[in-house]
Amino acid sequence: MRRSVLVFGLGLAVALLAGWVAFPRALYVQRQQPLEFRHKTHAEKSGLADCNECHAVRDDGTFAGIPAMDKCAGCHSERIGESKAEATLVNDYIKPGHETPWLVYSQQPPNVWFSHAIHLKRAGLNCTDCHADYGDSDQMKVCEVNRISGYSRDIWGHSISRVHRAPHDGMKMSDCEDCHQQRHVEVGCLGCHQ
Amino acid sequence: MKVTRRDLLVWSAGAAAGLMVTPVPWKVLDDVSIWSQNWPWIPQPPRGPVEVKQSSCTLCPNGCGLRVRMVGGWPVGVAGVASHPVSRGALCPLGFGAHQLNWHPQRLRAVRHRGNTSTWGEAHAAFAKACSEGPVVVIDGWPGRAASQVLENFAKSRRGEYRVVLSPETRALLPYERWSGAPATSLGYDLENAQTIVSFGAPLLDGWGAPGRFTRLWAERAAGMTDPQLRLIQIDATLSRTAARAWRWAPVRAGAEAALAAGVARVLLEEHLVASRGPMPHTTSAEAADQTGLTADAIRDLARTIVARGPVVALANDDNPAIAALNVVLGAVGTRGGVVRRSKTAKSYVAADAEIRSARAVLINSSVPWDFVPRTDAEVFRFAAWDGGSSKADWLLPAPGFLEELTDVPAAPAMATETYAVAQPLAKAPHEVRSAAQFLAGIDASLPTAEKIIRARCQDLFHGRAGTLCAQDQTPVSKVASAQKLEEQLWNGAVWVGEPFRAESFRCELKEWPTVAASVPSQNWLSSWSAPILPPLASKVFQESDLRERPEGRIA
Amino acid sequence: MTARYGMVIDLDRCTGCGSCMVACAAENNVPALPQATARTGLTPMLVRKVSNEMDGAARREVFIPITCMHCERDTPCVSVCPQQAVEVDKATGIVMQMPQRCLGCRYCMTACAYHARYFNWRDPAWPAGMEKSLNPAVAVRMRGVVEKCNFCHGRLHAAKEKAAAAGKREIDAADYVPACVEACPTAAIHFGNLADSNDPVSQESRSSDAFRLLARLGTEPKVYYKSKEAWVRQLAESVSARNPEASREAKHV
Amino acid sequence: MSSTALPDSRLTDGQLTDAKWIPRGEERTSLSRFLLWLAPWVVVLGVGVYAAGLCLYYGLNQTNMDNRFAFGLWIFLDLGIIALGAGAFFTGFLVYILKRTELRPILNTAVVVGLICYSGAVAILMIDVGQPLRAWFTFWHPNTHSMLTEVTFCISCYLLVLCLEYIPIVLRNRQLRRLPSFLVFEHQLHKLVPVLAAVGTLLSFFHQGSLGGLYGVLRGRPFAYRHGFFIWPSTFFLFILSAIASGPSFLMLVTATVEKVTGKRLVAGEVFRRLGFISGVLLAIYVAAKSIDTLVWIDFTSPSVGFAPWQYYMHKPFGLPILFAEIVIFGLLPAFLLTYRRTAMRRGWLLSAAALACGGVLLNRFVLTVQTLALPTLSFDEFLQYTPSWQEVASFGGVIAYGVIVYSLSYRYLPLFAPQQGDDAHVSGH
Repeated sequence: MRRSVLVFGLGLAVALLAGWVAFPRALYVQRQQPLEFRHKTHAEKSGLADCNECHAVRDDGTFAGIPAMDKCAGCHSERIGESKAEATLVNDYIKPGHETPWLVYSQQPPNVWFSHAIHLKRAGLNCTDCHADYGDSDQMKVCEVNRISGYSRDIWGHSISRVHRAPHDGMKMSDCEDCHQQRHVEVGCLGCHQ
Repeated sequence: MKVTRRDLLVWSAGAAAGLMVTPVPWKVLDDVSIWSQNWPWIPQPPRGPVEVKQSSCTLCPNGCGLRVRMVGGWPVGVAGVASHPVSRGALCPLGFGAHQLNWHPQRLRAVRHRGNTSTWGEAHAAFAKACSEGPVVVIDGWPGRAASQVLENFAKSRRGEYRVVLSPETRALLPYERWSGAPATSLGYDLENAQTIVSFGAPLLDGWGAPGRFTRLWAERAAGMTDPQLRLIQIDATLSRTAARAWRWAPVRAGAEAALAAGVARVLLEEHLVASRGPMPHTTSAEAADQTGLTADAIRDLARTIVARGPVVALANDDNPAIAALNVVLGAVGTRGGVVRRSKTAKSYVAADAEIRSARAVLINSSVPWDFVPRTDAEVFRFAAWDGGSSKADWLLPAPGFLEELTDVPAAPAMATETYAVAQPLAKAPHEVRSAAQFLAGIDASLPTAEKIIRARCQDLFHGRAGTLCAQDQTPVSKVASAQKLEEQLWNGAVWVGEPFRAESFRCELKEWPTVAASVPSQNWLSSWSAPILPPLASKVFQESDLRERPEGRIA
Repeated sequence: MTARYGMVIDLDRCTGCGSCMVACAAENNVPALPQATARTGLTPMLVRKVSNEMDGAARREVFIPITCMHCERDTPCVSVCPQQAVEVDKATGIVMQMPQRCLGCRYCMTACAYHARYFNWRDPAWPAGMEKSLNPAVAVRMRGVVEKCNFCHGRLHAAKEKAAAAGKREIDAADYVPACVEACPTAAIHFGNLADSNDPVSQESRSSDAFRLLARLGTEPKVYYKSKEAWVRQLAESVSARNPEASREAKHV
Repeated sequence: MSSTALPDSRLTDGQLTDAKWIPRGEERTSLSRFLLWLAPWVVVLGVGVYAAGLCLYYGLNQTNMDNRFAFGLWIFLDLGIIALGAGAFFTGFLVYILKRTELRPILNTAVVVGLICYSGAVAILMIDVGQPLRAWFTFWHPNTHSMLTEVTFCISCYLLVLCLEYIPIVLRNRQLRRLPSFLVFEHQLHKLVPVLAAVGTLLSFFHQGSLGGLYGVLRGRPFAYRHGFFIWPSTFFLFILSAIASGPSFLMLVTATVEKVTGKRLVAGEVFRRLGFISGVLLAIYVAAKSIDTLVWIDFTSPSVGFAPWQYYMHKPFGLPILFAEIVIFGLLPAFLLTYRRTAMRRGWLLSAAALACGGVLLNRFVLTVQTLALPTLSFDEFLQYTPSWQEVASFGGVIAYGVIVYSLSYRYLPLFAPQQGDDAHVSGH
């Protein structure tokens, strides 16, 4: 009987270890950004302190997202500095006129309609409310992509159990719903889906 | 220690129990359903900023105004332009799916020579050789454009012939050209001022002319009214789409339109219901009744109804001279609300469907997808964006597709006023593609480019000081600052509209009631959709519903 | 803002051209599959040809555009859906269908008296490259889910976003016009807020010529029709209520 | 399998044999004959699984269902076999709650038949939905107003109950009994069975009802729409009644078929008559209720939404005869035959009547699922036809083959009809 308990416990322990430690690592594939971009450097050195200067809401209310290459070319038409990333930027993207294939951490699937204009202008939210202080970061995060669903890990959030999360960790539908509930903003399914 | 089977079982039980309290089963369940919501083989729409541009539809010579939504340099949707003076915001069902045509599986992407893939170089050599050996006939699917002028210049310079494919609306005007000398392409119907319209099978509400022109008029002045301001009387053998919505429908035997026109004309003349003195038809009332299947009384009532409220005009669906003669009797030629001449400068063309003899080669420029097969033994060079399959051509040359080339848009067939618009290219043409004008420029370097001709035409319009520029608001040309400004506005979707109709000396001399050769029922290609290539979404209307008959000869 | 969006379709104006059907399909990224038929196709907007069943000169025909009627009361499809993939939006009255939630049981299709719901029997597909012509405002559905008219909800999104960018709470009515309404060459389809008694569409819906299909089911559909012809207005009722003596033979035996 | 089955002991050593798995004291045919019996069913099952695989891989375009006929053969099958499977819960209810111990001999068969019907129905449902990978959303985002939610929850739970009821039967297998822990487990589970029967009864009542409600709530389909009590339309109650009326009849038919095939008398004739009587009485009540319901629907429900009932019956083959058949031929007639002493005493009459009763419930489910969808609602609709595709039929056949196989295996290796108590005494020597 004691042996049975031991063997049972062993099986339990192995499963727990595999499920809580190995599985989250195996589930996500890690992807590097094509370029090394520093938000902090840009905010400090080029005076682009306001997110809106690059990630603007257009006049028709749509969100520009990551700026196109011509915005970068405004300053980086020739190399500034000697870093390798700088050389890649200028030689591989700006000069041939290719857009940089940035990986977007907070990319929602095509069936989601999220309006930055409404959340910023009408609800008065700040960028940091959802994106934390990523705008002050000194390094690009590794982009982790779920092998099954193809979603960025930032959608589920870093914590695999989704307990004790930071308020801006996770952009799942339930996170949107929680915030809407707190603010008593009721929208139907197609309020956020398309 | 020996591991027994029992140990394995117990271990598995422990592992299974443990797994249930890890995220594995639950997260996998969740991720798998998310995967099913974003299956990688389901196409995704493009992302990016949306731009809205204006252009003109080039599917047929009516040139309806287009508002095009673009993402990433590609059209993602089209809509009508409400301020467009001709189409007035409307498009036909084919137009609404036209932005997908360039991706049609039948899109022609390489030069084809008798079923084999060839090159532009070989096509060029073959055509140059043919030109040196004998006369060349050039057939234009859409006359009056800048590109048409290039084609015509080329044909003339080679002592060849320039012929055009006439739209069904223009064909119906051919009798007036024969009787008055005014080219059919310069004639039109002043529908806007008519109060009674008798349509002999013309599909007025179903693909006749620019859809917005008559349907909007009808919707405003006739639809749902018991005593409409605009009386539409439809003569049709069966309850057509137009007949179903017309104020009155007269069912006649198929092919008896001429007899009915003669019968009506006889009543009008005998009862002095008309002021003019046209020729008396030979057909007696009894004969007319017999041929049409209507009673003599019904024909008399119809004649009286027709003239009850003028101006009145009769429309034919083919070049049936009896209906033109009826208009002469009705006094509806050269008058307000009748058949009018909108332009003094338009030329008379040779229709392309006549047989082509003693030509070395035939070059067809059919920038529209409609299929046209010439009657000829000569070597045929056909420019087409889509491989219609049925077109008998020795050479199939890939032409720019929908909104892929700059073109100007002359007045739509059967319009009462002159108009001019420019269709700016909005979609990137595949690099294998060349227009006929570009091809001919390779043979004859002295030919002007279409762009140059358009610029010259804009300058002519500016210096003419006549007409109005219609965009969101209307500006008389005399108030436009410069020719460049005018050109710019046309590029952005404005339409130049000529002076409205003024009664002028356009007369048809008709001594005798015309004899009608056996009437060939003509199909209006805009209403029958008898084209091998249609926008894929058009199948909603005839395949995924019973709204229309499946068009014949269509390639799936 | 609480609106009750609805339509009034003037059947006397409908010429059955089908522009609304194509415009709807283009706007909503509805595929045109070669295998699709009238019974397996996807036509969120469907124009049906109906006659008075007479022959000769007495024959009359009318074209009836059928779309989701956006039933306001006891909405049949909403109550039956097992997993809340259908709902009546509180703010707009639009009956919303969420394909990503749908499990494809098709119970809602059997519940709908108007047959205005369509199942994706196949995976959507477009010829190579044509995906570049899809409308970015609408997600493509996958096979195995039900779809229907959402009153071009993507356009409502755009209007809302535009209003928000301009600092306004209410959308400009001119910014929110469904594709079929915009496409109709005779302006037969009118779209507006039925809850606003000043809205022309609301007024039109109360005219004596206006009617709703199968109104006696009590589901309060928000798509109205109108016609001056009595026989057309009678099409609203069931066969029995329309013509009790008639014994319409079944077309298929 | 035939009456001339060879006793296991005659099998020579070295030959393939499953003798030691066969319940003690029971005679079963040779393994090779048993496998021969199974072979065709395995083929049918194989084709069914292939067809189902096609539907899952390529989607439901493999079926002949369409936008107007959104439900087809499969829903009819689901509703039909779940109604027939009602014998499982109802027998449990009779034995454990109402203490009708004379029905105990068929209890095991009832559980196996129930399990087969319910698991078969769930399997078909999983193919029938377009997105089975998302079917669990019903548990996560349930719409409590939907009859289908009720059905899904109750059927899943009841299937679990049936599995729990089936486990003790499986554990009574001769070889499995040798494991002491299994014996303890079985004993404990066995104590639970009355509780399970009670839970199963409750769950079954609800989902049989909500399967009826499924159609009764369809306001947009006046042919199916019914007024009701509280939130349940009248079909809710009619379905419960018709299911418990036909369930015992179906058990009787299954047992009689097994007796025929094996050539053995498995249960006493008295059990059949008892089942028949219960079935007959309930059927009579059902027919009465159904007639009242039909009258109410014809006179009030349907006209109140603008539909005259005659219009439902003018499309062939769905004329009035079908209503007559449902109520008289498949209702009153078997009810009479099952309860009238002189016919009930005759096995032939009894079984024919049971077959009619089962046919009646199937006809009722067919009318409600298929006729409802075939009938026009809009005045310009047409009456529609639908013919199932081979994939639909094959999946259907696969479920039936699955049922036969599971039952055959259960019968061969488990003591389905053996006395419950003291069966240890029946040790036959080797």
